[in-house]
Amino acid sequence: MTEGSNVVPFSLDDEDGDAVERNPAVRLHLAEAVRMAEAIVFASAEPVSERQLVSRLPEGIDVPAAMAELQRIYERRGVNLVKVADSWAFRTAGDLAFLMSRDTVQQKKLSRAALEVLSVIAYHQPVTRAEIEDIRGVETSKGTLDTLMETEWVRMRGRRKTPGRPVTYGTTDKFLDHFGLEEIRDLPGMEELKGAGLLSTRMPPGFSVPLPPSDPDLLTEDEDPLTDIDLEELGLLTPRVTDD
Amino acid sequence: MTEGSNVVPFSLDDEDGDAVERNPAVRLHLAEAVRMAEAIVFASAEPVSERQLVSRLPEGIDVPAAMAELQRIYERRGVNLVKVADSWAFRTAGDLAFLMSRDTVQQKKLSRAALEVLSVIAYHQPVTRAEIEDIRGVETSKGTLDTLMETEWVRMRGRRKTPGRPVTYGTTDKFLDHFGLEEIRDLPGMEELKGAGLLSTRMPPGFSVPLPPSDPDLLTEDEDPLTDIDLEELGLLTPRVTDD
Amino acid sequence: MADALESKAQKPAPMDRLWAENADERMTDDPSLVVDVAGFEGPLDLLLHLARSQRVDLSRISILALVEQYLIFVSQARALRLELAADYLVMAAWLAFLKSKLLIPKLPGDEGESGEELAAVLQFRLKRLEAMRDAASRLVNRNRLGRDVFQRGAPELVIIDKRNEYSASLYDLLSAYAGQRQRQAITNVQIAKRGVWSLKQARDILARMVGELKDWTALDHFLIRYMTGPEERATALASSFAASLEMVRDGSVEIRQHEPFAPIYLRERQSAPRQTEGAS
Repeated sequence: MTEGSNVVPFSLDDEDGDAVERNPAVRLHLAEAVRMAEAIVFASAEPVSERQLVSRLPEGIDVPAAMAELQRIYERRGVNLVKVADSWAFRTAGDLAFLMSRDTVQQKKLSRAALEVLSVIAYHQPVTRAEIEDIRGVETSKGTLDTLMETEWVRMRGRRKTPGRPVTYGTTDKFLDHFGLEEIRDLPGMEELKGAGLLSTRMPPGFSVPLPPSDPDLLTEDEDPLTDIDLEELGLLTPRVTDD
Repeated sequence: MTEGSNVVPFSLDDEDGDAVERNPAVRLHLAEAVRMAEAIVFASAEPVSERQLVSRLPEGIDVPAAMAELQRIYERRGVNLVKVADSWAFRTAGDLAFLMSRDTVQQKKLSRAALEVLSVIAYHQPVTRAEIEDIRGVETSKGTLDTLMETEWVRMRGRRKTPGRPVTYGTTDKFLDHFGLEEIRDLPGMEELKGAGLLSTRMPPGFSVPLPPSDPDLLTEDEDPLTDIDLEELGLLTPRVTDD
Repeated sequence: MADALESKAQKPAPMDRLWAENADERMTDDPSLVVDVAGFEGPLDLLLHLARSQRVDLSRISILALVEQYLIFVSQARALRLELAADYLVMAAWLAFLKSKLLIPKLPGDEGESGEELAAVLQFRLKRLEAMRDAASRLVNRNRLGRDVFQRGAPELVIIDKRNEYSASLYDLLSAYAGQRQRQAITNVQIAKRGVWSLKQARDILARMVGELKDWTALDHFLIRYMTGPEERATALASSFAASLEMVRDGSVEIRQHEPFAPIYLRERQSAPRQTEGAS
């Protein structure tokens, strides 16, 4: 934006009188030093000491004067330049601190295990917990499935029509939304995973990546819908109070 | 320092005429919004989306106007306000690179092949692996695309509506941020290359092999609608509180 | 224009400097390039390099001269017995075809593109590749975040509430999927049964059989009965031979062989110890 601009144009307020140098060349020099100090303090992870500033700014700069000027510039802004012991740092203006606590969402990364289970559910849906275990070769902790349910990317779809009637899992519309997929079939197939270098080109014969169902909302023939009673059992619905 | 000061003292430049509201109450209101936006964006290392600003600033604020004003204020400072896709971020001024380079964390250098693939993806997006191969005249190794996706500069965008539905690749907001671009159209030489017909995957006229249309904008029609999805990062940054 | 290209051909382009330090890496992490004689990225890259040496605008290069140069390059490489990747040879064949088309004027009845049309295609591809090269170099020479331009070093974190919002990219998801499927597939392969006879197994088998061996018997003869398949033959022989030597040592069997590679005979030890031969 200001690339290559060496002219320093922002005005030093003359009304402040004494502190500001009258000699234009010296003023220009100081103004450029102020810009430099501003960038250095901004980019630093720690408060920057006056000594560090002296060593990084051009020689002959009156660092205290430059910092005083910078502090003045930021005095009434949304961000202030503050001095902490002998060092300088930018901080949000005190009266705007409320803005910093308004954001109440914690960004969490999914654990490796959760990502793996999620991806198995996405590709192999409808899939039961035992089947997930079979594909992954490790047991799935309850916490992992709970986390995935909390993301609202995974849902219980129904029950498999096999002994024990295990619950089947699948993905939700939120899942599609989050990962930018129009439909579940847009998940890359085996060839594309290979092409992207995610899967070795030399997989054992018989290895395949399933094509997810075209309409994941429809129950398959070997699935029963979840009933209210199922939901109660799974703790997803509060038991109905029967009046006695 | 400015704790508790609710008066907004910094001057809006009247010379800018039309853009600046004459009504003092409105001006005060906008000026305070500018301070707030400044605090929010300054506090974050990552770009802050316009949507997030809308949700965090008082209702009824003209966010684009406030950001334009803030950008103007920082235009010639040591720190600039830059736009990255639909987000805003403060970055040190480009002309101070000489001063800042000592802060550089050693970055992994991209191989020549990776760099070339990156620019092919950037300029030709959405582009499939076969098209990248056609342009470079050599197969893209699996590791190269993988490396680029790891940098988070490149992502899978969608699938081309052609037989085999190949995955299309494009760049991310992180790419824009890293290279200091507001949008893809700002890529160096983009207009000239387009004008010279060099961004087409099609061969010159008279060569009648059926290939995708020459206008890169038309290519998106060849893609599944998931091309239109917002860059995932943006969706993640913005709290979804109001969405449900 | 010609001047600009000339200087480009003489001193290394900005990208070359940038790439120079990666030259070694390329060879290792990109197996398809190993046979790449002079570090070219495929035939098109080589052609572009040759075209640049003509020191004129790409629109004005002589395609015929370029084709000649390429064909000479390939024949020299072969004379030096350098192995060229198939891509280069395919290109050579195509260029030879192009050359013949360019030399022989198109006849009215000819099917397909004329030599000029094919040459234009080649020219277009070279221009496009060169444009991408230049673009890449302009791109990487921009002010880059974390190198020339910096973000706030000490971001101020917002106060966090209990609500969690999870994030993961499609790439995270796909690599998690591919990674575990691959791991599983490979683990399965390793688990597949391996037909190895342990020394102990072989010895147990021999010990159980030793009572039956009143007379000299070829080792293979009775081992065959225990072999479940030809793939186990080698390991069964090796293990049981080693086991039989042990049994000779502790005096439970006798062993003999007439000459190297001849059948090995075994029998239960007779009351009077006998000399054993050729068991080494």
